[in-house]
Amino acid sequence: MKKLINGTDDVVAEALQGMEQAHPELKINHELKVIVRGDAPVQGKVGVISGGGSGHEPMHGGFVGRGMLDAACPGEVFTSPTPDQMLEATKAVDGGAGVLHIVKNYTGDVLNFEMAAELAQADGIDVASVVIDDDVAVQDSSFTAGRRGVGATVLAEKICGAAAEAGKDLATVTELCERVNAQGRSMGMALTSCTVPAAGKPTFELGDDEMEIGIGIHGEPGRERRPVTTAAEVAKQLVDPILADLPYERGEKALVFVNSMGGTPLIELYILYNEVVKLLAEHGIEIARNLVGPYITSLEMQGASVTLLKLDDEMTGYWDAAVETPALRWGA
Amino acid sequence: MKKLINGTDDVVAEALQGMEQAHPELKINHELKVIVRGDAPVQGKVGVISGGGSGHEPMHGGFVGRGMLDAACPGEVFTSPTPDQMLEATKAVDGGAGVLHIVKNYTGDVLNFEMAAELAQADGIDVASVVIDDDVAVQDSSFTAGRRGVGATVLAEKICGAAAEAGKDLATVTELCERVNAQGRSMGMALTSCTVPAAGKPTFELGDDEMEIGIGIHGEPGRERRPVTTAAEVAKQLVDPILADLPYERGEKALVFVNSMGGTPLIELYILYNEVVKLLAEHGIEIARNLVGPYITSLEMQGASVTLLKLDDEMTGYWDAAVETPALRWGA
Amino acid sequence: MADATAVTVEDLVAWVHRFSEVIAEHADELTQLDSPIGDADHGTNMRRGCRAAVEALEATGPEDVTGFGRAIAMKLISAVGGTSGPLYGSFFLAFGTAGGATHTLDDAGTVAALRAAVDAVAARGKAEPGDKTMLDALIPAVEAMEASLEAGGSLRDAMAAGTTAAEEGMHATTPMIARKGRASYLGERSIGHQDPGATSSWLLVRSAAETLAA
Amino acid sequence: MADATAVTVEDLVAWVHRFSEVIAEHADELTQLDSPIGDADHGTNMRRGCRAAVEALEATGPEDVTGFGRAIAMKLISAVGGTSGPLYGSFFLAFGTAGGATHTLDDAGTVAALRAAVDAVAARGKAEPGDKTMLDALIPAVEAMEASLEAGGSLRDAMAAGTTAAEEGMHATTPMIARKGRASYLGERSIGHQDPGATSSWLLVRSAAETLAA
Ligand SMILES: Nc1ncnc2c1ncn2[C@@H]1O[C@H](COP(=O)(O)OP(=O)(O)O)[C@@H](O)[C@H]1O
Ligand SMILES: Nc1ncnc2c1ncn2[C@@H]1O[C@H](COP(=O)(O)OP(=O)(O)O)[C@@H](O)[C@H]1O
Ligand SMILES: [Mg+2]
Ligand SMILES: [Mg+2]
Ligand SMILES: [Mg+2]
Ligand SMILES: [Mg+2]
Repeated sequence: MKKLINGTDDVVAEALQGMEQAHPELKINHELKVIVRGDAPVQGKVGVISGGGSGHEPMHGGFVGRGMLDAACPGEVFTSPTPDQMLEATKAVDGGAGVLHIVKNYTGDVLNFEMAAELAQADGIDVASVVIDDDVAVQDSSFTAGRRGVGATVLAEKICGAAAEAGKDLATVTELCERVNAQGRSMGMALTSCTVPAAGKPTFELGDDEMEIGIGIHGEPGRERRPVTTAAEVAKQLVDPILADLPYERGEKALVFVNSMGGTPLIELYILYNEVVKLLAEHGIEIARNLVGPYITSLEMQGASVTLLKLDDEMTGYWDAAVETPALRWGA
Repeated sequence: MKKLINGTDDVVAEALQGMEQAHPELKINHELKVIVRGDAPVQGKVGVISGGGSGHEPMHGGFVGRGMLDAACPGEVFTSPTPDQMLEATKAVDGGAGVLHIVKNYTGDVLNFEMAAELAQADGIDVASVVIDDDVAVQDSSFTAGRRGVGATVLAEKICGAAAEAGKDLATVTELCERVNAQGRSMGMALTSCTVPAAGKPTFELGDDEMEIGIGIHGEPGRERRPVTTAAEVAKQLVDPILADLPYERGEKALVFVNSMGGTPLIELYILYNEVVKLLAEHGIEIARNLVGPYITSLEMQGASVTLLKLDDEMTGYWDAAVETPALRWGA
Repeated sequence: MADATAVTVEDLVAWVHRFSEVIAEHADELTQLDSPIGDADHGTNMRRGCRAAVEALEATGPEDVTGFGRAIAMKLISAVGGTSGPLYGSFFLAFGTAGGATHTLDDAGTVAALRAAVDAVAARGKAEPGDKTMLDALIPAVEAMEASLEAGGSLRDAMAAGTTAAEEGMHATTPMIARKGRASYLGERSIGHQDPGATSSWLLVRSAAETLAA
Repeated sequence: MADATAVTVEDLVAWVHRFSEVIAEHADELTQLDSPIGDADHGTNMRRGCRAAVEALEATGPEDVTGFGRAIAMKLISAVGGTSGPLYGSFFLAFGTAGGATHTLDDAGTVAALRAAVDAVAARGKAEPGDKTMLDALIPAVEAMEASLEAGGSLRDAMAAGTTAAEEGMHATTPMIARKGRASYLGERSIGHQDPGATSSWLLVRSAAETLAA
């Protein structure tokens, strides 16, 4: 394993120290591992927090700032953070208007956030939770753990963060978050595995001519192993299951998010995006907004995911609203 | 070779198509491969252009926009663009106040930009050129090709772009660019090689316990092969030669730029940045500004570089000035 | 009779000490089990959490059953993390709440507290028997204990019956298709692997038998 | 004698065709050579540029030597890119200018145009013999041609001598430390590798021998 780290046990703690040095505008609680926007709590504003295992940077810490998250709780690499972190985050951002927890659907994340919400409510803080489950690679069923939360999480954090910034109340922000989740679908693939520092070796092995289709974001193997193919064909293998799951009428608008799993460079991502654009054009889908880059990653994994969000005007407005975080900034 | 591409010959052309789709605010000339800011030429403003081989994304195309570059010319992967591209870019951004060419010091880039400048001058456009050569890994000597241009290029483009946006004249912007180059120093390292699409296999091979110190940005091997080590030690191996080459007085201010070569994820970059901060503190150097992320990359190479720019107030002011490009945005 | 086997807070503390010991012994095995159908961290997480729980007990020294349950729960929740942290945390929290602000539990009270603990895991994780989770060890165990007491057995008999049932339940997870937790993403590919959580739950029940009714 | 071996514009066109062919054959090898001490693109760049140059010749059909040189130069400059694009571009531009607005070149005129071409490469790139560049093939080649003509040899003799000298010059680059171009960044580590540009220059000279004096 070759990584720019010191001890494998210190990865998250030291990355947080570096992040604090690079972003003095954020407040970082190193003991509990919580990243909070500098001016929190904003009185009268709904707080929006998220969290999850580390290794997906810039998500979530890189999305803390005006117009997006009020706080983020990073766990160990690919391991859910704990309720005490989430409780601390919730308290730190509560401006009296309640706090929304944006939770990715993994049993560990869900259970820990549930406990944190109970503890916060016991402390008199109004907490709502939305569980994001947009990954069409996983069969959805009420008998199982359900779909994983992946790319739509980033979009939900941006859109709900903007709504909260605009002064919307907790019920409205929560409903909006549920809507983003209901309208968002993702699918991912990997060309290489990644190596969890504590494990020291790649989570899975892939042959030189193989790729995994339907991966999550924790280096877990995907739905299927397939031969490597062109960007055009990969785009199809990602977009088709998304559209099969949530069909679009011709003329409907989408936000298209093409994401690198970490190790795939921008030049390839633009090629993939170009293919996604062509496919969506065939379906008559209008790409109203886009996001192309490494935003929800799996350490150094090479691969990409596609997320489509069916946009309504309200979501579009909040997407366009000013955001000022380490990883996303515009319209400030 | 596993990459999200179609044909190896179409990488640059298709990435440009994807970039155009993702960034409708830019004008892209696909025939000549030139990326121009949407409102160019800005009358009365000095035009600032750059260019170089592709494979370093977001540099340079991702830096086209208000407050930074007016145009960029991407060559084939790791191959200098050609004079016809640069001439077209120069004409497209000339608002009557002349055009600055920011050239990285590689024989190919220098020769091609030289030819382009001659052609543009023949067309009556006032052209100035600054050759960036900040890489301390390479021995500087008038008998050799001299130092390579690496990380300081990004800083020069930002700072000079801001000065041009502020209405400074060609002589002033050119002098500023020379100053940034004179005050900027970089050093890079790689944990893995990268694979040029057309070549199909890694440019160099590294053992599981080896790293290259003193690499450039074209997958060329470095000054030396050394055993892999901790982030703390890597930071030292990058910072020491920089400070040996351009010493700082205690209390002097620096802009610190810690850059990913593409495949190194943000979590590791923050760990490295944290170590760089500690080292500079020992030297009494004040980190007045920082930039941490993948900005001048070598395809999917894992590794990082450190650039230090000794800041004066003028540079700091232009660094802080508004910028609105695909890859850098603030203060808009 | 009831007096002779009264479970004290000290016994409960001994239970957690013993659990922490066997978890440390089996940590690598638990992580191995978590590799093919999980993310290879169950043993690591449990060892870290149990060690923290033992330290917390040494630092505080709980006065009553409720205090014991709360102290263990808080530590497991904050130090194990992942899925099993909140689940085992809920287990001990409910155990303490059901046990009450008392220093000793009689046989019925002990088993009733265990029943409340298992029900809390089910409520928290929304899993059912057959989903290939820790409940496949815990539910048969507490049912066997209840049946044993009902039939007039001692707490020792009940604990022995519970341990056997937990072990059988653990083995029974091997052929199951996982329907909850990370292993459920694998669908049919989860067949043929023993569930790591059911394995740590068997160790939890066995430790109770060794310390509460020895 | 001079008449018998007069070089026509058609011969020059054939030269570029032949050069393009051998570059295509050796493209992978050139890129391989450019890997340890460069950026692994010399073959790819040259193949692309030569193909474009051939297409340009087919489209325009130059009337005289100057027109030939200019057409090839412009194409190489815009289609090869990198370092060798402007250098080979300068080569042909100078060749055409020195050759003049004529349809044929005699032996001396041919070698004089080649000398002007090589000098232009040196002027543009500011390299010297021994720097481990294409000049280490080109300069010995043109010197050998001049010496051969001087000694009364035919263009064919001169070309043969030039080819041999280019090949030797190419081999001589292997032990050199690069002082120009990308390979110079490697310092001592550039020793032991044959220079890719010297290799393509040898092919350029050899193609000339095959087509201008066959
Ligand atoms: N919904 C659930 N209810 C009960 N137990 C569960 C549930 N989901 C998972 N488990 C148990 O948790 C175990 C995995 O724990 P652990 O590896 O610590 O957590 P994670 O999966 O978050 O890494 C599984 O083996 C299973 O027994
Ligand atoms: N200053 C120079 N003068 C003459 N030839 C040079 C000079 N610099 C480099 N070269 C030649 O160029 C060759 C490399 O060409 P190429 O790979 O196409 O360009 P790049 O180095 O830009 O990728 C080298 O092998 C060398 O022969
Ligand atoms: Mg886990
Ligand atoms: Mg090149
Ligand atoms: Mg696990
Ligand atoms: Mg080259």
